[in-house]
Amino acid sequence: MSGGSGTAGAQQALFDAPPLPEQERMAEAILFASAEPMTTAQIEARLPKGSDARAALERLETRYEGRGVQLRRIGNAWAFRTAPDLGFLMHSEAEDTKKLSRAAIETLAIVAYHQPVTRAEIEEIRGVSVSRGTLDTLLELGWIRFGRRRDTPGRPVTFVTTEAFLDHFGLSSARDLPGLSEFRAAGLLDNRHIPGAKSEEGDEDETEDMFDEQEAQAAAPDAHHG
Amino acid sequence: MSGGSGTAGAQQALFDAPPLPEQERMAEAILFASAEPMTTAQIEARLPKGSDARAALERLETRYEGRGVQLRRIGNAWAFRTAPDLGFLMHSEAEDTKKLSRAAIETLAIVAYHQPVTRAEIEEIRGVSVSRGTLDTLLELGWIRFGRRRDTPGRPVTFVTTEAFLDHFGLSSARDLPGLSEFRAAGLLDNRHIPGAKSEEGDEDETEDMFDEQEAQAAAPDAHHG
Amino acid sequence: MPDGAERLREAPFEAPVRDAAALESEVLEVSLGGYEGPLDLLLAMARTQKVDLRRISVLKLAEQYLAFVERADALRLELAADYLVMAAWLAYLKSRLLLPPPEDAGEASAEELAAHLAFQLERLEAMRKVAAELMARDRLGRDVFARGAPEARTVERRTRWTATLPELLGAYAAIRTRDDYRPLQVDRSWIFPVEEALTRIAGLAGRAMGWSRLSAFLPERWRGTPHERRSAVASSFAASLELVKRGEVEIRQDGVFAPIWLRGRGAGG
Repeated sequence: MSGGSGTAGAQQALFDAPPLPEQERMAEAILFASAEPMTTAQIEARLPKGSDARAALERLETRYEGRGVQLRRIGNAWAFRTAPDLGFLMHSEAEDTKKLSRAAIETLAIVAYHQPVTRAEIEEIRGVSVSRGTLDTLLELGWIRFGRRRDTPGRPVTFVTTEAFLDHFGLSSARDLPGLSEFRAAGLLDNRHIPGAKSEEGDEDETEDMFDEQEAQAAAPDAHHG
Repeated sequence: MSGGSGTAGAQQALFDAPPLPEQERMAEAILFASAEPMTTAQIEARLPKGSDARAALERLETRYEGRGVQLRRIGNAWAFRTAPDLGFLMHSEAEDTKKLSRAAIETLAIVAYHQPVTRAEIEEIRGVSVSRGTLDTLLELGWIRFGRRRDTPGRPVTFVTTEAFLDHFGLSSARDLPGLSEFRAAGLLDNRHIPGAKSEEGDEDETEDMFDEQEAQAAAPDAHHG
Repeated sequence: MPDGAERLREAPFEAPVRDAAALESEVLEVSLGGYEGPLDLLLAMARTQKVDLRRISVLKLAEQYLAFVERADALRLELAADYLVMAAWLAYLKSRLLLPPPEDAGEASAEELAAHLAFQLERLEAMRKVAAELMARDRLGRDVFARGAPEARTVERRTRWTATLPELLGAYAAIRTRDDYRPLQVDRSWIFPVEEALTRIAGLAGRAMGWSRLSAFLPERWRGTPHERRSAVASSFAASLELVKRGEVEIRQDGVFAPIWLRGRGAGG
């Protein structure tokens, strides 16, 4: 990185070494970014030639004294650590992040796009039954809630998404969810040629409209096509 | 939690909140422990009641000025980051960054400078259609996201940049993009259309509303562009 | 050092310009592979004019582009449709620029159209430039770093479930398009298979004495809805042709659109 010529070795080295405050800055950055504690030798190896890592680290240690973060010696290595008296602040962050299961994501997506939607409708769209646990997870997360009951026989309960859902996914409203052609445009959808796609056979009634179907479904949730 | 009678509420709160320098230490510890940016609100939620996170963060920002590690504003959030001028010391930490295609880079710049921007507008600016995978890559990197729908016929979805984008490129806000005001002054960010042509949205293929679109999709799955 | 910027900078048009003819051939030698669409090609050509994009000669640019397209044509280079659309538009623009303005004041003037093209080029170039600058910035994970050892907190274990918007959209898109990829026969269960028609007619015609209408051979079950009937007729007709070929039946039709008659050969006599 340094573009110096190799001729005047010792002088060059002296010339290269930055002033101590600058070495301190460098050690600070190196230690901050390191995933592991580092020994003085390791730090010195990263500093410009002629630097005095030990002196830089001692200055740094003093600088962080009494701060919220401290430079600590761990064996013969150094690392930044939260001040012990502030450990209580770290507690609330003890979370595991887990990915939602595929079933949960699919269910959530269906609720988002079809809300208000009943459980029977979700199962119809997914083509598999929806386990109690899946809906429970989403309810607990606060991403879906119960909506109005449907005015159909049995008065099934419906599900809708919540503010927290919009918040998590950075949406301003459920209307802002992209449509299918926008998925395609964004490359989120396989753009394979769709086999058997029926286009302009206008007089055929073979094209089932999803929405008609769903309405029929909603009207008579028991109806099934064999 | 508060043992006092209800009368001295305000005093209680004042009593609970530690002095500002102590709040600063706490904010320092919280932010130092996190690799991800945290919003002022998130930090305040972790501080004792009655704390003023903003004031504490501003003190902290000043304290770290010129240090090897700096407190940076990223949108509404804050994070400690190594000083940019010390990047040369960090080679061993550097991750292999995925090479972006020229199309992806240009698309990113267009989103950044024209946001919120529709796909049709991106295509208009580049003069070519946005290929599959371009927006996908940027979405996956978390640098762009779907924004509000445009209130024009068809309500096309828009794209905007994210906080991760700001973080990655060392910007504290999209308003800080270099040259932005010059471009605006030069009219380069205007949405000009070809003179005498019908308004852009009219000949858009993105004109379907999300829900209409799905119906169209169900009825004629072929009706998208290959 | 920044990969992106480098790629942008190595755009193939830094070559110095000598005279128009040399320039033309030079540009033309570059294969189309290097361009991202007609606007990109135009911008590359515009750079060779070595003037501010605002003062560019659109007429000259149009000529340059049209020459390129002609040359590509002569070389049998396949040009994508957008290049040809641009060529057609530029040819139109060129003629408008050369001819006196039309009486009709309703249309945009040639100058306005030319100015718009210059604007588009200037805007594209501006975006190119900032794209390169963006990539050359101090970037997280390359020049600037986050805390390398975020402190593990172990006290209170809560599970935070996460999902990203792309995951959500992807899941939904997968569900909604699943049906699009279903095998064909699932949707076509009402098709009366030719094989079945073959067996049926061969059996019946062998027993039938004289001429019978083809429609009489349709199975009961397949006479319901129009499309079922249509399918049964088509399959039965195809099957009867096959049987004629095998020499098992004869068919006749007395006129266009008249009923089709069929009889077994063994039975006929």
